[in-house]
Amino acid sequence: MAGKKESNFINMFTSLLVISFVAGISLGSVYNLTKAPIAAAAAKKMEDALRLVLPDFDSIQPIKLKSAFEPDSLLVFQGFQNGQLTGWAVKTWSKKGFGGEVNLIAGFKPDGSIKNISVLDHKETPGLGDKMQASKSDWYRQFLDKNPADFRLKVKKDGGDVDAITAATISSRAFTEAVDRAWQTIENAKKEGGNE
Amino acid sequence: MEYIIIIISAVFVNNIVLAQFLGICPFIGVSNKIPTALGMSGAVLFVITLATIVTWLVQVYVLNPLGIQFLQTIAFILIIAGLVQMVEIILKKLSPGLYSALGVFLPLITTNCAVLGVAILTIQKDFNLIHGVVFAIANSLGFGFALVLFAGIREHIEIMEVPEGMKGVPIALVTAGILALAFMGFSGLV
Amino acid sequence: MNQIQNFTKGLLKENPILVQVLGTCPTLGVTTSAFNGLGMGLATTFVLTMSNIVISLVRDFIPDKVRIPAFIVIIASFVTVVELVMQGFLPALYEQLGLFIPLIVVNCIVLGRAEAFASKNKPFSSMIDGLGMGFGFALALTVLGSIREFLGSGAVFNVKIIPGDLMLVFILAPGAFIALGYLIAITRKLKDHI
Amino acid sequence: MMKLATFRIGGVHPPENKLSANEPIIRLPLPKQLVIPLSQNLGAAPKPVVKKGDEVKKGQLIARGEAFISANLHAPASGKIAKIDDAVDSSGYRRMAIFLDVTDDEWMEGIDSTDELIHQNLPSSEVIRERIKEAGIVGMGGAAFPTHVKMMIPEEKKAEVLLINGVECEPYLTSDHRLMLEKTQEIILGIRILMKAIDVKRALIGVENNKPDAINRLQQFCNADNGIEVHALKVKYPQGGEKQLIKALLGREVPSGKLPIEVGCVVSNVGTAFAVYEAVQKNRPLIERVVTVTGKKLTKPSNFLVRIGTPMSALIEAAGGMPVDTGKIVNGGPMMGKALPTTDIPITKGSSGVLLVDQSESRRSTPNTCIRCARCVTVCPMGLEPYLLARISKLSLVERAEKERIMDCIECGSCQYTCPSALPLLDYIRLGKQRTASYLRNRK
Amino acid sequence: MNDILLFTLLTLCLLAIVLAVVLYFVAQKFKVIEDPKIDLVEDVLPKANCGGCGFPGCRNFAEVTVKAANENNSLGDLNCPVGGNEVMKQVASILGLEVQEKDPLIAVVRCNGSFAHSPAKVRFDGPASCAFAHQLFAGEGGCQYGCLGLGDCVASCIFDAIHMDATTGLPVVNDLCTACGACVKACPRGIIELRSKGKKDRRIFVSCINKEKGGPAKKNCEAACIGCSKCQQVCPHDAIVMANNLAYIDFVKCKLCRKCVEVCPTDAIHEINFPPRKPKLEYTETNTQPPGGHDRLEKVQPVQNKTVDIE
Amino acid sequence: MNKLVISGSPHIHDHDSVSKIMYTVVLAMIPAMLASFWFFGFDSLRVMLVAVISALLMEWATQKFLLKGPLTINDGSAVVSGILLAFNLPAGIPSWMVVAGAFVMIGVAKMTFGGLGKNPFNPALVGRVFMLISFPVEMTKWPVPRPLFATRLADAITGPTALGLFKEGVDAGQSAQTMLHASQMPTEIARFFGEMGGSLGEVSAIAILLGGAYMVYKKVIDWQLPLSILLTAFLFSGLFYLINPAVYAPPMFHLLTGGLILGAVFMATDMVTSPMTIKGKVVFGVGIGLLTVTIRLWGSYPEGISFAILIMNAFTPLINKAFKPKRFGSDVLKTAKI
Amino acid sequence: MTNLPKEIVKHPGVVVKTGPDEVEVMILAQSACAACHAKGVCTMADMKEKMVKIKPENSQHFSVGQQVVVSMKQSMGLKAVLLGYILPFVVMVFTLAGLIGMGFSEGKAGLTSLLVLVFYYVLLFIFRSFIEKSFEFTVSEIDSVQNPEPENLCF
Ligand SMILES: Cc1cc2nc3c(=O)[nH]c(=O)nc-3n(C[C@H](O)[C@H](O)[C@H](O)COP(=O)(O)O)c2cc1C
Ligand SMILES: Cc1cc2nc3c(=O)[nH]c(=O)nc-3n(C[C@H](O)[C@H](O)[C@H](O)COP(=O)(O)O)c2cc1C
Ligand SMILES: Cc1cc2nc3c(=O)[nH]c(=O)nc-3n(C[C@H](O)[C@H](O)[C@H](O)COP(=O)(O)O)c2cc1C
Ligand SMILES: Cc1cc2nc3c(=O)[nH]c(=O)nc-3n(C[C@H](O)[C@H](O)[C@H](O)CO)c2cc1C
Ligand code: SF4
Ligand code: SF4
Ligand code: SF4
Ligand code: SF4
Ligand code: FES
Repeated sequence: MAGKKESNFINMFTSLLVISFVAGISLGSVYNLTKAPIAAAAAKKMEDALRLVLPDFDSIQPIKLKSAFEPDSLLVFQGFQNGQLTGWAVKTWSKKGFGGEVNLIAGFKPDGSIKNISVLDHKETPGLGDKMQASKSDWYRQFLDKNPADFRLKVKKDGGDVDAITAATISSRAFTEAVDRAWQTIENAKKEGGNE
Repeated sequence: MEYIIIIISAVFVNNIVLAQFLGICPFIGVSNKIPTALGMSGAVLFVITLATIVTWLVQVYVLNPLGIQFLQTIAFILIIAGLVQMVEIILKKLSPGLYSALGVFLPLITTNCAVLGVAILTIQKDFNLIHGVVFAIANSLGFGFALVLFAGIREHIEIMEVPEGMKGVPIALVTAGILALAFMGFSGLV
Repeated sequence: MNQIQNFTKGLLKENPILVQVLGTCPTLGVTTSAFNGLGMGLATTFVLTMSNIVISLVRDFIPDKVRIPAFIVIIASFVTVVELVMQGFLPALYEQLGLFIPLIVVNCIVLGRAEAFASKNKPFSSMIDGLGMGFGFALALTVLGSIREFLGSGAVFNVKIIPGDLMLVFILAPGAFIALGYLIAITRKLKDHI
Repeated sequence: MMKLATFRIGGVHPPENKLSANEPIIRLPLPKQLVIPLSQNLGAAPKPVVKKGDEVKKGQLIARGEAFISANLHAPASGKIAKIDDAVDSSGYRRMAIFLDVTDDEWMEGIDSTDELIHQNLPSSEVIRERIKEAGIVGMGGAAFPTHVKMMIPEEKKAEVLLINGVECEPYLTSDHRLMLEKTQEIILGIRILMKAIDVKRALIGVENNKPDAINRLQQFCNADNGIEVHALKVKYPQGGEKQLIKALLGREVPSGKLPIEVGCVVSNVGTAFAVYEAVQKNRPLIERVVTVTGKKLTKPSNFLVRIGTPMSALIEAAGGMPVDTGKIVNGGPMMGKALPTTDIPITKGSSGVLLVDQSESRRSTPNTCIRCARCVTVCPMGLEPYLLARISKLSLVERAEKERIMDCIECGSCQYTCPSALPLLDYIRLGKQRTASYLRNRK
Repeated sequence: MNDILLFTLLTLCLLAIVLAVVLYFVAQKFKVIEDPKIDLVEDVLPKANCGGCGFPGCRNFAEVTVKAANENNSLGDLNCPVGGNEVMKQVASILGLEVQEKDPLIAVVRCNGSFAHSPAKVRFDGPASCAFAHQLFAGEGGCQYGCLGLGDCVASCIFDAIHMDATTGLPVVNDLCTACGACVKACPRGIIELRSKGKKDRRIFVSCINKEKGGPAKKNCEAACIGCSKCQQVCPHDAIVMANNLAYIDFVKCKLCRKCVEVCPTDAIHEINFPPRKPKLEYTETNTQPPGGHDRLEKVQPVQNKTVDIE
Repeated sequence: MNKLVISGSPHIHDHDSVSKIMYTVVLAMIPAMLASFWFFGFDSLRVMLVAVISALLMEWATQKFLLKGPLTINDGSAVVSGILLAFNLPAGIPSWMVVAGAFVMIGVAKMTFGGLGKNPFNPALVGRVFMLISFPVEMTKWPVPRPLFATRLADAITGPTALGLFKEGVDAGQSAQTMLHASQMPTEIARFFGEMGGSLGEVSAIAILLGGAYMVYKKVIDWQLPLSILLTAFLFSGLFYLINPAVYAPPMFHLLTGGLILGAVFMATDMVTSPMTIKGKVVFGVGIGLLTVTIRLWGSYPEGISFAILIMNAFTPLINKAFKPKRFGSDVLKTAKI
Repeated sequence: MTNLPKEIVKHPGVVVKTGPDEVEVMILAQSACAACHAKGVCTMADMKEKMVKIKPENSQHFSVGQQVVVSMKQSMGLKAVLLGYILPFVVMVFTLAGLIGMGFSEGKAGLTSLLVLVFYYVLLFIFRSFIEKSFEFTVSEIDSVQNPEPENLCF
């Protein structure tokens, strides 16, 4: 090809430089343009999850509460409506899943009953353990509006009140454990709060 | 213990090829000779580990402080390309004999997907450097393990003459599928 | 070669996945559902087409030896653009495709077309070529995604066709390999017959 | 009885079918014309020293082996050379042969024509070797390797023991068996001659345990003085293969690609020992041999003493004629013999038997695919992997074949005999051996 | 301009510079620049990767031709038999060279020991491999030179150009043949020869390679060349040589006059694609088309309408 | 006169054939089939029939329409595979799933590679694992055995397998001892004779061993292979039992449950997919034993033999390369007796 | 795998340059890659065709453009992998692990291990003549023993 540049050092150097310069400018600009939407998307994801599991709120206050089972702490979002506490959303987890960790966010009403639960991520088998997701089955509905004080958060096999997903007791157990962790944490905090 | 878990996970449970789908091209494209497969695994081990160390340093000491994490893809790929090339030049310059022996012995060694994939995964998983290196090693071992097993099966298949329509890639994929099926037995080990 | 042929060759005759068997990793990794396959296919098409155009435009200014790094920079830039845009506007899909979005950069098809076609042809042909190959890629991914989604969960594009699950294996890794293996075998047969 | 010796790896037990075991050796009448193929021995064919129209006497040299590995040919009867022309050999290929119109059965002068046993005056080893060479003796065990060459022990090697192969492990064949019974003393003498030729003090005769009469008979003449021992061996094919025999008798293994002398042995067949006796003590060249004619449908399975050059058809006639449903005629035993395209093929020095197989048995079953049952591997006496060798032979992967030691295969056929899929394993292995051999030659 | 943009630029340019330096050294070390002509040449090659040219694949052939052109300014003996003159002309023009036309060749099966001419006397039972049968025995018909009919040549052809004819038991070459020579190498008996395709695809050859004397030859096969040399005597162009009781027609000298065909007492000389001569030859159904017709089957030898002995 | 046949030597054959071997295996499976019929009734017949028929159908169809080769459905290998697939399924499995499994078994695992003898993986196990992963719900519902003629509940009720029960319990924090003596747990004797929940063919150890002995007698399998599996599993699980009996089950429990014996006797011995030499077979067996116990003790699946055999199948070519038969001439005993 | 070290690896190539005592051979990528449509690019950084310089006894025998087979002992290939990849890998990882174990920061440890890698290569450079000696190749003309085989029913 006639116009082809020779492969000498200067040519190579400059052409690469020019290309990266242009690429840099464009990428920087695209980044600047998408920064806001990306942040918004991330924020929206969190808010969506919270909207799902918390009763109506107009402001959110994240706090850390000591987990009921471990020395670590859990991230808890307190929802307020007109300054009034409307509920807690607890980011909780269990490592007992079939495929690994199960992360979910569980929302509680002020009286301690479950408002809603949303699975953030999990590695359970599609078609089995993934039935814990709201989008896959209604299994999670059995938790709604139950108060763990009288609804024992254990699968039936282990002597609780939770009906396990068919053939996925392990996943169900993990899910239930995560919810239990959240609930106990809230309850502990309440007690301590009460004591304060 | 953590290291062992990382290794078992990467070699058996989440094998880089059979479960994570990285480095499939060399896996199905490359020779059926077992020593060659071993040699390739050695090369991949070095390249992936080296790449992981360098990219980790770049991510933590350049991209993160400057707030330009979004350049990860482009930076990593350029670094990896440069590194591989550099090793090549160095070897050639240092010892033409050694370089020639590698040329005769190994088919292409760069496994782009796997190298870049492991580098990115190391960052995504928030590993510190040493965990990252173990992770890289473990994945290379997983790659080598799958490659060597597959080389054996492939040789068997080649001698047994499969049906015309399935020859080559299709049979390799189906075999890999069955192998992946067998490897599901490892699930839950970690 | 006329532009129509130039476009259609990628669909079957030189289909990047089913005939040339390039880019197997993303193919297997993202096709758990038809929708994911399509998403990945379109993302790749975008990168492929854009980089083909740009490379074709600048091909004469790049010395041979730095051709490949220059192509990589260009391709990686478009990949990053896709990444950013998806992250901002299609966060759900972005999460599903995960690692495989940045891996577009090492997808043999993209670099392969850059090298084999765009670096030797005019921008318009290169664009058509990129589109053709991209659609071929997307087509294969969508077909494979549909097959796996259907066999795995009895649905296509999330539309349930059969109640309940069918054969879960197809959504998992083994099913991916097996389904692609047969798909390639079938394509070969079809290709011979056309 | 104590445990009988045998070789360790592999082996099979085909039905023995030794139909003619009790038939004494009968001398077959001379035919009108003898066709004596020039190439009867391993190595180079001898060059004719007679021409058309020449009158020859029984025992006269008619072709001289000039090459290093070659053997002389002698007139099996007196008569006139009709022509020197092509004749069909056992493969159906046309090869040079001397056609002799028989007129008479009178020995040439200088040949002891009596049956008297000559014990004394064993000549020196040089003379023995010379006489063996002159007499055109080749191995009668099947390979027809010129015996005088075998007797020339390389400088750096030392023969320690002579092994005499009286195993006759091939089913059906009984010629060695009968010879051991009827010519025992001659054989023992032949062995002593051979021992002297290669300068060893010890000789072992290996005989399979299915020939107790032969073992007994031989034992009578073996003693500490002559250093000859008879060993009964467990019946297992291919015990007669020289490597297997050495393993069975001495526990030594001939290394891959090496000759028996590597482990200090020389192996000869009983028939060879007999021929050596006749040549050295009676000055008789090798012009006749014992041939078993057998077959399940044959009226009279027999053992004949036959002149070299007699057509097979004459033997079959003498054994009661060809049964109507003969499907295959085999020159040799059923495991290693060669299927013949016609019966107009002359007996040569290496023919040990003619086997008529009926139609139902002559067709092979349809091959299936290899199910990797490993039976072939288990029975291969050389420790090879026949299924693999056959595959790589089929794919012409000569280098791989060499690496898998295809050249070690002794073509015993145990693998093919036993393969449940009826695969033509040995057919392919032979092809592979041929290709590998030519590849190896080219490489050198 | 904000920080991010600055950092982006800096990082990328830095990487680019490093890469440029690295690659500069590569350029120094790996001085071989792939000649773009190689691709061009490869594009015109048939891509059959058959090895007919003597190289493992078309790409190799392209490399070699380009190299030869650069160094010797000629293609020498390099030839792609599959593409033939057509392709070699294109290759030459890419490389700025001329090629002289070579006569196109085609494989010819020089045996007519069909089931009818050389009926089977024995039955072969074993792997369908000519190479094996050849080492085992002379052949079912008894001719030790003749075709074994087990199709090693057929299997060796990647162009689908040679097939076994079920009625004769002999292989037949069709015009898909590219003269790659694979069958010639595959036949253990050396029956197949590459001969000039001839004008209008017409050719004359002795369809026999039997070196035996007339008697035995004729005993095994009615259609054998019996070495009578009638053809040699009648040939006006000195195209026929006799050796070992066998006639051979030199295709360079042969002018296709057809005189020898008529005199051969055993019909061992074959003519192909000639217009039918009056009654002497009978044509089978497949052979009735006029020469140059699209029938893929070679116009074969006159086949006697005898009953064919196939088991 | 008829024509003489020309062929290479040898000219005789021992007349054993592939179909004889396969039907010997079928014969050897009869005790286990009877046992499954005894414990699971007509459902077991249904599953076996469906499996065999669909296996044959698939083999026939692929050969007829895809491979266009000779039809070999009479060789009996598909029958063996079919029965073995059925042996690995619970009695209550819906028929369509059996059909799907059998199609995958023959279509994917066997015919794709060219049919009998060419498949690197055990077809029945590929079919079984495919089903296990595709239909986990149905594949883990085990009807409680109910000996024919025994007066028990009419309707099939489902229960866990012994291994499943144990694993669940231990995972949930129960001690091994309590689990072993839990009411649902079959007794040692029941385990031996097969009165426990499980796949059709795996429940009765005695029936399988009987078949195994017959195959060894008929020289269809080598005893070293099953023995090495059982022994390894016994020793390896025994080791952990000695270390911590509160968490790990005793070795006998491992041997008699979860199809270990079925796998060892009928599946690992599949000659097509196992190594060729005895040494190789022993290595293969040891590998299976170790993997099975590993999966059982630490993996998610309660039962591990299917996976273990499949994984070791992948090693078979390597084992074959590493453990060649002893070549003649490799022991050069120059000094041996003379 | 008892006879593994003796095995020979072969690789087809084309002679690109001949000198008085050496020939330069272009090694073509192996089968799978050679047939691939995109072989020129699929590994962006790796050269698909490598030049190897070989000193055969009979370099005069070869001409440019000739198809040859380069062969060497398999053990040499493994040794090359060892020297070229495995050892540097070990050096690098051990340095890294050691330094981090000793309490250095990850950044420092990482950089040092890369430096040590450089050092390794310098060492290799110093011993190059020694290393060089252990690699021997033979170049031979292509042999065409492979002839195609007929298909048939059995097997
Ligand atoms: C392929 C496969 C995937 C599985 N995935 C899960 C899962 O995600 N979650 C789960 O709890 N059990 C899963 N299981 C089932 C468990 O192994 C086990 O059989 C089940 O939890 C038994 O409990 P159940 O029937 O009492 O619920 C899976 C089984 C298979 C075969
Ligand atoms: C070239 C060559 C040289 C031989 N030299 C000897 C020898 O020196 N000593 C010996 O005992 N046999 C020698 N033999 C014979 C073989 O060992 C063997 O006896 C012969 O090939 C027949 O053996 P078989 O009947 O077992 O096949 C030689 C064979 C050949 C081909
Ligand atoms: C498989 C096989 C079986 C053999 N069986 C016998 C046999 O039974 N008797 C025998 O004398 N030679 C047999 N031989 C030939 C011997 O190997 C060897 O060549 C012979 O004993 C050497 O003696 P010779 O040179 O005197 O013939 C057999 C060879 C092979 C390969
Ligand atoms: C001893 C023996 C065991 C067998 N085991 C199996 C088996 O586990 N699974 C199977 O599909 N076929 C089995 N078969 C049948 C046959 O070998 C199998 O279908 C082949 O793997 C198909 O190529 C067995 C056959 C025999 C002789
Ligand atoms: S005996 Fe036959 S079926 Fe068995 S492994 Fe050997 S070749 Fe294969
Ligand atoms: S014929 Fe060869 S491969 Fe077969 S058993 Fe005998 S020695 Fe072994
Ligand atoms: S021409 Fe040669 S290769 Fe072809 S069938 Fe005849 S003998 Fe066989
Ligand atoms: S005329 Fe016929 S038979 Fe006579 S030499 Fe010529 S070709 Fe042969
Ligand atoms: S796409 Fe080729 S290695 Fe991943």
